[in-house]
Amino acid sequence: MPQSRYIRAINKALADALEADPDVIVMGEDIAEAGGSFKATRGLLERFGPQRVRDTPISEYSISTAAVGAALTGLKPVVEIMFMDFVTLAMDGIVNQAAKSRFMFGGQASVPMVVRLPHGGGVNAGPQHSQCLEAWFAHVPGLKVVCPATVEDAYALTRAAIDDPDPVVLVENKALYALSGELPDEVAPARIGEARIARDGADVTVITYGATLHACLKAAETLAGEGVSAEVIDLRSLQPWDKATVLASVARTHRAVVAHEAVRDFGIGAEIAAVIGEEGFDDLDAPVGRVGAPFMPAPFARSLEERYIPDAGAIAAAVRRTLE
Amino acid sequence: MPQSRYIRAINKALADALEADPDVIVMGEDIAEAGGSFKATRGLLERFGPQRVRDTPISEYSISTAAVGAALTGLKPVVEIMFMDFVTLAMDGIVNQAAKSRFMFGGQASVPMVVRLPHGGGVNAGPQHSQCLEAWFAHVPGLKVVCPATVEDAYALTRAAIDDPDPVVLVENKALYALSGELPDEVAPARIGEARIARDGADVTVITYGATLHACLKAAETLAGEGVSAEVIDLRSLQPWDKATVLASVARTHRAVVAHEAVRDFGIGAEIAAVIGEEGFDDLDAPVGRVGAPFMPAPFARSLEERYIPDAGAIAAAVRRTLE
Amino acid sequence: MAARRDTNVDIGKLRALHDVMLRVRASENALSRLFADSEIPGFIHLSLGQEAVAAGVCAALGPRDTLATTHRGHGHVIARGMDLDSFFKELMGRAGGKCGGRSGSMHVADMSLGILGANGIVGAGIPLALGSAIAHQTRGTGGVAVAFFGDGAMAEGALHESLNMAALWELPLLLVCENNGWSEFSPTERQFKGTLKGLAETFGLVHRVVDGNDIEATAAAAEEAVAHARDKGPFVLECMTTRVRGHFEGDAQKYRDTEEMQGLGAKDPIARSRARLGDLGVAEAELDDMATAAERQVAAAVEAARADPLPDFDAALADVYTRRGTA
Amino acid sequence: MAARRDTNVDIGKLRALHDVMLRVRASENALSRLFADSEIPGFIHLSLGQEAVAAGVCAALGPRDTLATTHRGHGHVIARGMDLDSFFKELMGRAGGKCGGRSGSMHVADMSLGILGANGIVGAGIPLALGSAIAHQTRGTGGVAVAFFGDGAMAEGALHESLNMAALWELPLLLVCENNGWSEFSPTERQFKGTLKGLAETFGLVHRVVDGNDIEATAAAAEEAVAHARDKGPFVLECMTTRVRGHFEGDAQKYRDTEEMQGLGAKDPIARSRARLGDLGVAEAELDDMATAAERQVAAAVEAARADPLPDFDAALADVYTRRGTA
Ligand SMILES: Cc1ncc(C[n+]2csc(CCOP(=O)(O)OP(=O)(O)O)c2C)c(N)n1
Ligand SMILES: Cc1ncc(C[n+]2csc(CCOP(=O)(O)OP(=O)(O)O)c2C)c(N)n1
Ligand SMILES: [Mg+2]
Ligand SMILES: [Mg+2]
Repeated sequence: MPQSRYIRAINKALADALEADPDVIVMGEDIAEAGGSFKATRGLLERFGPQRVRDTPISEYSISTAAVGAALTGLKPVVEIMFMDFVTLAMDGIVNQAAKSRFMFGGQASVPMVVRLPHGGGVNAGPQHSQCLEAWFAHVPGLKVVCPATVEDAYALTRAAIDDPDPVVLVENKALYALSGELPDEVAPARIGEARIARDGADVTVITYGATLHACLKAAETLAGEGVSAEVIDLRSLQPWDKATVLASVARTHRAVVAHEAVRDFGIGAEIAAVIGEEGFDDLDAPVGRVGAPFMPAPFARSLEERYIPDAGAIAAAVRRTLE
Repeated sequence: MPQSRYIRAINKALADALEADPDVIVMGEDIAEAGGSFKATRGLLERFGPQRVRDTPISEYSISTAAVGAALTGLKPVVEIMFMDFVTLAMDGIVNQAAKSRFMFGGQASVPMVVRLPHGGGVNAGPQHSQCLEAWFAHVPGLKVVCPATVEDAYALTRAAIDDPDPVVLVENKALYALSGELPDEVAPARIGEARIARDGADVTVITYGATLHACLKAAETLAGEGVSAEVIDLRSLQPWDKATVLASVARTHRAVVAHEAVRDFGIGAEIAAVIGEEGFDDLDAPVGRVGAPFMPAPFARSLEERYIPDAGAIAAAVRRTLE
Repeated sequence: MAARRDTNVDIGKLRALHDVMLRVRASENALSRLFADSEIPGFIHLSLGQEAVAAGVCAALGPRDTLATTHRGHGHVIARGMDLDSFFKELMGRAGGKCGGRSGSMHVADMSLGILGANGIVGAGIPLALGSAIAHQTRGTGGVAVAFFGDGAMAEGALHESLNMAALWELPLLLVCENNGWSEFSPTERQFKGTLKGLAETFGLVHRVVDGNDIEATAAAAEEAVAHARDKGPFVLECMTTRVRGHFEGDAQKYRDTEEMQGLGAKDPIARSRARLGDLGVAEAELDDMATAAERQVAAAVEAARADPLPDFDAALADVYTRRGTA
Repeated sequence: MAARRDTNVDIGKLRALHDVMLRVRASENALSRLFADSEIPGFIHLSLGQEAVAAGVCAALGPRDTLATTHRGHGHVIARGMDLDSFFKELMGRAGGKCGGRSGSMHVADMSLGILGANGIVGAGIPLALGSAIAHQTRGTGGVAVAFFGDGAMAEGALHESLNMAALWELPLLLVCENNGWSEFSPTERQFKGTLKGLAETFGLVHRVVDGNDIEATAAAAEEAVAHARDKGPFVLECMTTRVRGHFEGDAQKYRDTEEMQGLGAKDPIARSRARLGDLGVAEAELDDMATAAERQVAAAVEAARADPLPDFDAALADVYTRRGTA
């Protein structure tokens, strides 16, 4: 099976989408000539030209809102915001325009656009270049939010996001860009909203997404050595999220832990834990554990960031607590 | 006891704060000459002059970021963003600058600023003038978020927010502006983070904030007629929030419902329900119920908005479900 | 100011423009009454006194062109040809509204006419139209995108960012500023120190200012502007006009001095075009009939709206996302 | 370009400016090596080739003045007088860093010197400084606020919004654009169609352009600019300068042609000021000593940083909010 890096899978997905549909365009800062700060768009300018692969000025607000106008006029724009942290400048286009247009206009139009938001830490980029803000978007009716954790999903979910008629926030963890994994020549199309059981287990369900999936799998390995069989669910899509798969698993394991890199409080895990607590109430033999970054900005120093980002140890510990 | 309207209480709090501390200033669109779109700042220009009460151009991004620079240079700015919906343009100043400066600068400085964000519907203002986005801010380390539900708190929490050394997001529900209630001449100072038991009860704990408090009290009244004694907790502060008071109440009632006007999914209620489910696991006799707006943009038409905003009926129904 | 062409006036065309203005005027007057009688939920911003900008600019547009407007967008959508029934149903919050009664005055849109919506966010229409122009250029539609915005919106960074990208990419974009001198309750000169001319020229863009209450001058300038945007790239048209009513209905405008208010009559675009048509030999009776006809159309639309059912909640809830196969 | 004053040069002053530039140069060179040896976490943007802007502007500032800088802010904070030990400790992520090692290169700040921080958000320093200027004006401190920003940042709407408010309120604000021709990997002319001069003048503000690699001209222009900002209001100073290294360390700059790179040597601000001091009779040996001294100071700071402990997590976690009685 052919191997690829995560970033190459995104690059291939963008290229294939541009190839497949002349209405797909890509816009962002230094994404054309330079091929993108993380090289997600390398080679696209040469293949598809400056009209479909546009280097933009540093104008996040207008770029994201322009994507909405472009989508309402027949294009399928893919916008790269270099770091998710900068989306603070692009919220209006995403939240007040893209998310609401279909509803506001009585269903006259859809807004088929994608906003790519690289999030996460691990590279000592500090407080304004490491944030995980996906919970903001999951709270906004009209948006979809996906977060690929594997190389294959980097391709499949990017394609699915572009093909989707509604605005999709595509969250990519920077620490995964170098990840290599299998990328079949023919990737099965992903359905947004479908989770994947990344590891089968019987004793506890660990629900996660993005880079934290790998920490969860590592934790599951450790726990297996202790005789604990953890099922690991990769949500893949956060809005909508796959309640059915999660609740079915918890109905079997009777225990759950939700883990993500984002700050724990008021994060994605809060909604998941609340729903499990509500709809899975009678299934639970222990409180739903939550693992996430502590309530502080992402720090810079190695000694600080190491402890800031939830690791396999923290996840395993949370699982053990559910078994006490 | 003297009566006041909610909006007048905010106005008085601003005036008293301006009077008490020469470093307090107020900035916003049409807040000076016109006294504010909702009249929260009426009369302040005349009393405190154009330097401390500034009419700004329509430039939300720069206004909110300027407030941070002003706070770092000795002022205590209070910024009014006319509708919370427009905060999409002001996120960077609040999230990347105000919230993080103290931490980023190693504690060298605090950022004593307040951002006033009128939220909520009920006036058929439609999708871009009715949103409740407070969950975004509660997820951001470095910010505090308060939401007064009563006339007295409109005064007390506004004063507390201005006196606080850290950035505070002050969320006001537009539908409460006309509310009248008691406003003592000497209002006891509020402590940010302290909830208030608005109604004592024994059978179920209803946790809420802002305008929804009044729907909850109405629901409690109805339920009392059915022999159900509901305790109603007004959180008052969402970040930090008063875990101790909530958990102590649930330990007595063994049942809980969280209600707010914001969209339910990924809202404030998710965190509260998750924490009750985690830390109050053994106390719960029923799943924690959640009441919030459905997952759709705030609609305009009366027939739509009436059903969109959670009312006493919806809250009472959720309470009854916890008693089944 | 763009020259007023007195030679060989096309009376038919002027009559048509006058007719559009009458329809906008009648609609706004009806809305004012309906709002006072609380038949209109929420709040509405009327374009009374600004009808010539809407009529003049929209007359210059072709079928493929698109436009994004503002919170004060009634005139633009009516002048663009929006069906009055679905317009009034929308503003009155009825199921038959073009947007299903979900969004009302501040978000009226009609995709079949390339109307990308009124907007509740000041300034947002500018980058929205910028993006629409990107689509016209990339897809080779030959269309032009128009952004209407007010003078108060000039303070938003979106204008600066969009002027730059429009210039950088030579987009088929027409920026129309309706300069009515007011930003809510404040005169814009107390809020904005720059000039639109200066900004446009800094980015190498053509800027024209026109008397936006002179329908002939505005229509002529708009024709030049749209042609330029279509063939040569971005164009900035600044229309000096007058806000007659308050910022929104219910605003008593205590902050405006009587002198300014009294001057508005003489500037009224419709009185002026009516006089002009009279000079050109159109009979008073005929002009009266045009006005009455417009009012009748509006009255009929209001009646239709009143008779229309209220929107269904579950239908709205089911339409937040596109159901596959429906978009 | 601001005139180069050849009459009665103040050699002592020029020597002092040269000395500051040497300290910045030595620091940046040390950081480049430390980064290559991965002794610096994260990424860093060096100001090599831009030292004269930092030295010239900061020399014109008084004790009450404040400044906000960018992601490329090392020169500004060092020229402002930041202690090298706490600077290097911060960039190397040590407990003794001025910011406790919590934020590194992109957020260095020193409140005791009115340094409101480097910034990871392009353009944000402009409204930050605007707000600082509001504070100076309102509190009557007599201080001036300075915003450093790059040419790429000119595309952000924040510049437009801030120019307007600065003009509207006649704030003591100095906007310093370090125009090095590059925005990351793209020449700024491919990103920005406007001119800073045009923008400033549109808002009625004074704009000067100066050779930012000529320390004397830059210092002179900065003195005029700061005085103007303090007494008469906003001033926009555009310094034409050169980015010698990549956008960040590790950037091989394949996108720059050799001709441009070769031309950089002749433009080097430090070589130029050194030659100038030589012309004015300062001995080569003395100039060498100045350079060695700067390097020694930096080497000592690096050693101190290496010896410094790593930041403690719990201490950081406890400092997200102000503990009452501490702020
Ligand atoms: C981003 C944003 N800020 C503020 C407002 C509130 N607001 C609505 S209209 C308006 C004034 C706009 O003035 P102008 O652009 O001149 O348009 P006009 O009302 O004169 O037609 C303001 C401040 C808003 N709707 N959106
Ligand atoms: C809001 C925002 N957008 C994009 C970036 C990524 N970025 C960092 S520096 C830079 C280029 C800035 O160019 P310029 O302002 O000329 O400064 P220079 O690097 O030349 O000193 C960009 C795009 C950012 N940090 N913040
Ligand atoms: Mg106006
Ligand atoms: Mg540059």
